[in-house]
Amino acid sequence: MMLWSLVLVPFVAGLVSYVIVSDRIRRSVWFIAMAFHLFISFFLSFDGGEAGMSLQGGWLTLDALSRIFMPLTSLLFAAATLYAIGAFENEHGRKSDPGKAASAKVRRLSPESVFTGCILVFLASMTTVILSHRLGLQWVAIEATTLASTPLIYYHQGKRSLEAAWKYILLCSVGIAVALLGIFSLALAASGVTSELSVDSLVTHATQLDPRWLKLVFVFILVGYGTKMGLAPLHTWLPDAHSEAPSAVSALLSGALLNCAFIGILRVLQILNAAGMGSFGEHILIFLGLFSMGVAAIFILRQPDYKRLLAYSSVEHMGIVILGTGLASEGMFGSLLHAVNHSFVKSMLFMTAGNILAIYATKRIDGVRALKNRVPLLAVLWFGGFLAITGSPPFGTFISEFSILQEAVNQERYVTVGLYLFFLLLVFVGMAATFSKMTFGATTDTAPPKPLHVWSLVPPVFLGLAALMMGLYIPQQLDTMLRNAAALISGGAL
Amino acid sequence: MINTISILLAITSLFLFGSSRVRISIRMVILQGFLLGIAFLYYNQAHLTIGTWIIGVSSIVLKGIVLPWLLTFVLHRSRAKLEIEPYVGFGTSLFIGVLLLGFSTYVAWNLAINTARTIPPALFSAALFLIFCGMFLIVTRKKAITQTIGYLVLENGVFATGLGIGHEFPFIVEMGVMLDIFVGVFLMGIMIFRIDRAFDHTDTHRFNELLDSIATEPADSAEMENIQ
Amino acid sequence: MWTFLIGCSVIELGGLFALLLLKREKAARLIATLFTVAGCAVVAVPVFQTLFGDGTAPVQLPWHLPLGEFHMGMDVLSAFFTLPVLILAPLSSIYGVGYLKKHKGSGAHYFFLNTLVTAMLLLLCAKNAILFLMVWEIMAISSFFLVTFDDHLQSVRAAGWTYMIATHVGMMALLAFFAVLSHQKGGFDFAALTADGELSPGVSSLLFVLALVGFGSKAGIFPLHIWLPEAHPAAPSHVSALMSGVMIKMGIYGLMRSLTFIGEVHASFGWSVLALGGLGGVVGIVSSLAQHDIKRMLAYSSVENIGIVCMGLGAGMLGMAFQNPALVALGFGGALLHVLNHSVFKGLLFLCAGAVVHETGTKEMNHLGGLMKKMPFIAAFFIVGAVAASALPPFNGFVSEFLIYFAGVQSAMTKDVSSIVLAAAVLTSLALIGGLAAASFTRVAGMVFLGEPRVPLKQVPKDPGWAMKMPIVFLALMALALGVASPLLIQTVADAQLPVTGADATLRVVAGDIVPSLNGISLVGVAVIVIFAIIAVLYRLIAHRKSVALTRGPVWDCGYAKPSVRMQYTPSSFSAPLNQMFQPLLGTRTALSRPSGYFPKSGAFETIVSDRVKDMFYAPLFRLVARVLLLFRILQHGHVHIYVIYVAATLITLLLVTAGN
Amino acid sequence: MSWMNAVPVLIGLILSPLLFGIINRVKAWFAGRNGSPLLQTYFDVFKLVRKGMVYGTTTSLIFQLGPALVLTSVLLALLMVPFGTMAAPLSFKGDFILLAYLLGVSRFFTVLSALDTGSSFEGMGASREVQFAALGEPTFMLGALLMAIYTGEMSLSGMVREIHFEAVGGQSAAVALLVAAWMMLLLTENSRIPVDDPNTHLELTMIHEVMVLDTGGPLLGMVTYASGIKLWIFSALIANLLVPNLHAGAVTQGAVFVAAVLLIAVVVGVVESIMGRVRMRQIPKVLVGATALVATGLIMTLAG
Repeated sequence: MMLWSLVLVPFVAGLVSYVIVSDRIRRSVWFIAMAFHLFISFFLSFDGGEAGMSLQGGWLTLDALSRIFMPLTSLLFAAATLYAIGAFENEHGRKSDPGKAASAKVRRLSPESVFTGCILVFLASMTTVILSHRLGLQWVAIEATTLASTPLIYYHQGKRSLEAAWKYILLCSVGIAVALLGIFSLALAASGVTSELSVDSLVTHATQLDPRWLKLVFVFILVGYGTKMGLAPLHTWLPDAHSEAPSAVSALLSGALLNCAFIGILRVLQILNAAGMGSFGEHILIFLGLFSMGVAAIFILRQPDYKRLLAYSSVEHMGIVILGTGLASEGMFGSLLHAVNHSFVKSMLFMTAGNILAIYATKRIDGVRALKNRVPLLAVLWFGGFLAITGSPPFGTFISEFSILQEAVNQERYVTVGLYLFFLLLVFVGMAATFSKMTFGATTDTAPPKPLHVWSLVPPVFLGLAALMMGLYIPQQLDTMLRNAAALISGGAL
Repeated sequence: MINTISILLAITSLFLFGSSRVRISIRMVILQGFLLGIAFLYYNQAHLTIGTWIIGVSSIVLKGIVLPWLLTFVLHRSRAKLEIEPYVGFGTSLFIGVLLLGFSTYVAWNLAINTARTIPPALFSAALFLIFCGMFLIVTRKKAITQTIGYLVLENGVFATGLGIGHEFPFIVEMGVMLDIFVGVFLMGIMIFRIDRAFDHTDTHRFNELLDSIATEPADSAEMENIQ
Repeated sequence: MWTFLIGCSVIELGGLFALLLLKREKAARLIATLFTVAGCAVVAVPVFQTLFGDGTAPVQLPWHLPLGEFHMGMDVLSAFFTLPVLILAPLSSIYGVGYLKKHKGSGAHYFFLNTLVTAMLLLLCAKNAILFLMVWEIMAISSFFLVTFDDHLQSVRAAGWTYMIATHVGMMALLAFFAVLSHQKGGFDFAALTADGELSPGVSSLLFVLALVGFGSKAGIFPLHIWLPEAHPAAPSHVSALMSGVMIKMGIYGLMRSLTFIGEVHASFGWSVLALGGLGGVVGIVSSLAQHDIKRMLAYSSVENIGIVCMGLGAGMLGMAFQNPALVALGFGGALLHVLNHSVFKGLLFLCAGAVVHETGTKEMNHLGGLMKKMPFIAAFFIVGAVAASALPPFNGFVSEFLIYFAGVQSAMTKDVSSIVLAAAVLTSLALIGGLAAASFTRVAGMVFLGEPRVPLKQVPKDPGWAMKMPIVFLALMALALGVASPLLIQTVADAQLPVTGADATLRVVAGDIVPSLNGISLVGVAVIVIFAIIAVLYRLIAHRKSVALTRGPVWDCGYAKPSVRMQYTPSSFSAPLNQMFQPLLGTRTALSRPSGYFPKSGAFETIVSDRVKDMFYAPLFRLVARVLLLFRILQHGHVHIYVIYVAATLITLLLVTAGN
Repeated sequence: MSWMNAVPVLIGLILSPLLFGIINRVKAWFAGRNGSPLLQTYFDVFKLVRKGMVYGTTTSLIFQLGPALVLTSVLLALLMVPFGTMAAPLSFKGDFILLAYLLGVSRFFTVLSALDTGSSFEGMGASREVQFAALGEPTFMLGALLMAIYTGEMSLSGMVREIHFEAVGGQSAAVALLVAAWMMLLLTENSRIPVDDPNTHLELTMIHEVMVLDTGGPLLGMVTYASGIKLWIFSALIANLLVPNLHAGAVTQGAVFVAAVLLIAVVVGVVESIMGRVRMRQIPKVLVGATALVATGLIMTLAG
């Protein structure tokens, strides 16, 4: 029953908060739902029943994979909630003080209730994606995440955010339609063998599934969920959507949503590995991974807008994750660890970007100077995030990127290693120029910046520390969970 | 029976290829909705349960009545009556439509893996043709509303491929798919409404404010200096 | 080993306290320096234990990191490399207390300074690849923040930026190096890595190239040195002293440690390092001759000294390849001793240059001059540093270069062709470098401190406070002591190279028979000082006796009516003949604005000095890569339709690919 | 340092100013003049030491102490020069490196005291001096390497004992080249005619003289005496190469050696009389030519 509550509570809270008028009550509803979700998911994952707890014939189960992503998503959601409320305060604060009114383009804000409602439904759908063991249900949930997140993107009602939202929904829906084709062909492949499309039954009967259809399934699912995950060349919506959405939403999009799409692909990979066709998709995955890193590197070099820069770095990191999955065995462990690290660091960076936007009121990099002197805490977060996102050691991303590199070297794929390191270097060069230009430099106006609401600063600091902790000391329990998940996906071939 | 339905489906999507007026395309979509609903019921008549009944009826109601109504409502409020000069002229798109029809029938017939038992080749070719038609509409038409229609046709095509194994899908999943498509199109409708108010046009061709392709000259830009 | 860890944590604690006391600058500086000095004292105990005593037990802590684990141990090589850190780290923090009086933000600065010192100490004793890489990057990051201390200047930001890119290129090479190495040898622990698993020639040369790029970019070996003359002048002087004196030696330490991993050293490795060293030395000293900025000139002289160290390393490696133990002992010995000597006299020079810049406010040598009268203390010790840097006898610079010379000549004794070619190469390049170094340092010392001030200074320069003077005096004495007491050191230097060369008894014997020469050198060193004192006293008695006139008159200027200060030789004109001679290496451009019109008001002539390697190789490469990448930008043009085509195209290509297999 | 070793050093100290006298006398003989007396340099030094001292206004302590250091380093260099077959008082493996660098010290401080005066002439002289010295160093080092390979010894005294110039045989060709190269080096380092003219009055053309333009009195005396010793060192090195090992008693061997050194002074005088000055731009080519000579010598030992 607990698992269903994880889905239903946020869903109901979302519907309810559509109608609540007063901000205070709605925020408290939102807060309670978030707290409940956080507590339950941590309680279930870390010391819930050892075996996968399934319910009602396996609709929702908590297996090794979801045991990692469930707490991660709810943690990110909690951070995003706090940040969003803090950002609203900043926004209201800004609107009220007269001096600023003229300069900042005051956009007409659709009522906050739509925002809260959608974000809670968004959480519900993400939870279903992570927990569902039925691929059909999983598809529905992923489609639901798209639909729930579209209104969040055009929350600011500007021309640019509308355009971004339109491209987002159109491209993702087309992608997911292709994924639906994949689900149907999977059903066709399993038509003789098992009736319902649950992962466990498919894995047990994997060998009897028709291999040719399985290949088709893999292609459709990869293209379908790949569009959702932002792999190049299907990534084109990601920079627009993530940069135009409010920072709390882009933090959630980059941090949590991309992982859900990744889980969709992993489920199918699990079946493929069980059917002994694991090595079939390897080359495609590695190619897509490297291609995404390459495309991201192209657009990161001399990118004028820092939120788009972070979006492209999400494309790059998803490329790394897919590259790791393609390398299997140790690479799988590296990619899962990288997905977790990336979520922490990227959402921290998006929140800090939001704070910078609140103070400097411009998304252009040239508009932001001498962050170090004006807002030291933000500068520390911003530059620390830069070091984390480019995989420098004290942070967790270094460990995961190095284990993926190690796996690529173990498999003597020297071309992949060469390209991998070259793209990482290109991304570093591109980002170094941008981040150092923003952090350092001299300022002329000595006016102290507008004080930020405390809730908009606490989550990024917390996430930054989490990323640092992941780099220095990964607790034993988390490590075993990651290893079990990797083993689960690669069919115990670790 | 199935052959007639698939032929009718093919004809309606051919119309979509050729029609320049949005009103006609919406009517075609209504027709497709009904056809698919009937096909679903006919196909699963062997093991008709309450669930399949509800799904069949709801698909007819949603795709045949509610969504087209919404599209017409949005059509009236946004002044985009005509689909004017799309990327590919109507004559040529019709010609491409025929080509696609040939291609999908060719693929359906000799992709003779074990679909024989679950999907008759005729329906499979119609489904493929619908998918291609949906994709084509999204790619070539400029008006936002036509793109929504294209998406709807794409979903119909995918739904058609899934006809055969409709009964095996549990009820919730089937209803979930239906609901998603409905909410999807509904949301697109609202957005067209908003776009129309914000941009006072719904021409997606002019949607290119978000881009990176301004190739800044490497030589003169300031940063290049400090890169050395 | 535990004492070592305690020492490091004390230093790091100092940094944290400095961070906490952000507001009270002076207190932060003092506390941080106190902790650094105390920490270094504590660390000195295990170091001397290892060098002279029986060594310390390694420490292995279960630190749960998926790949690596916390394994620290100190062997003789790392102990020897800790010496420069222990000397320069406390001195530069003390110097910093005085130097940063007028600057803001020294709380964070000292945090990064202490982190840098701790990172270097940990790096030297890291016995696990992952730990090594992590500490390496922390060292790079903390030194980046130190370089960009006064970041309000555009040049400092550009320098910081170039520095960050260079370190990251090195980091990429190191990642690949350790990945391939642990794949070949299995496991990340240094014990496993040094196990002599047989490496195929292809793999070992790949490893060597990666190590050379990775560690070479940090050490500033010739083709990868371009960041060094950018970063060091930008950093505050005590930081550039620490970086130039100690941090680039970590690259050399890494290179020697990688030799222990690669095991069998081919002759080609030795030749390449020797060639790079020689070339780097000559280019370094020639470029330092052409510089206008005093700290840039010192940075280039660091590139030259690293070239000399590489020549020693190259000679040592060739000795291992040719199984000539004498060459091995002398080559590595010379290199190691030069590492220590260079860190001492380069630290001294940077601290003195820092005082000059601190007082006069400008780094431009053409504007300085005649500081000897206003800042006698700094001038005197700068000249001491200059003498040591051009490797002249009484001081320590000469001893290590003597060892490398000796290695060259010793190798020629075997009379086979390749060793004579080696000897000729080493001797010519070292002699040329020696001559040019003398030219370069007489130029700096002469032009900056002697003669008359060329441009009137805003405020009258005076000698700095005791905080800045004390380290300078200590370093000068250290330079003299190392120069004179070299025979005592040769034994420790011979032991320090054992991890690399393998415990070979003959090394100890060979080192033994160099001792009489070193005795001779220290004898001559002492004799120079004694006889100089005697002659100076005699001169004083004769020339300044009562009965003789002692007057001051104008300097002979060919009877010119109105001599002006501008008529003096400037540093650029001093090195003009040599610059013209080495023009192909330097690529200096001249900008001339000719006086025009019948009554010309002003004309100007200026030489613009830039790094030839950077202009000919790196800048075009960067521009090419940027241009190629910008071509692909049209991918994201904003049209939804074409984005959908992308999706369809990927679907079709993947279908075709899967249909294929 | 037994009693016997002190004698060569004493002879060196006493006879070195004589060399200038011989050179000037040879030049005068060529020009048909009587020329100044042989001991002229001694008289100059005594006179200078007793005179008063005039310091330039811009000079600092370096100017006063520089020449003292120059003299010290040259004296110590003299200690290491072997005297015929008799070993030098201070000889160890690789002492030629120390010799070169001691001469480096003297050059370093001559240049510094020149720059201290702040006059443009002295700056010009210093800049030229530094350029030519840098190019001269490799010649000396390679020459020493050639001798080390040729004799298998690593200390100057050891080399001199083994080396002997027989008229015939491949080896001697290499030694001949070495002598020629070191002769060029002598002429450059001691500012003799082909490279620099010690007696010119035109400041713009001087190299060494201009650096001591403003030194007078006792300082000038010290500098002249130091340059005398320096000339003695170079001539002694070349003489060691030429004088064969007569296996006779130490006294006769010493006498022959001193005669050889004086003979070299005569040769220098002859060269100065018959040759004009090389243009300033060509001097680097001369020095690089000297290095090339030694390099060919090296290659010959390899071939031989």
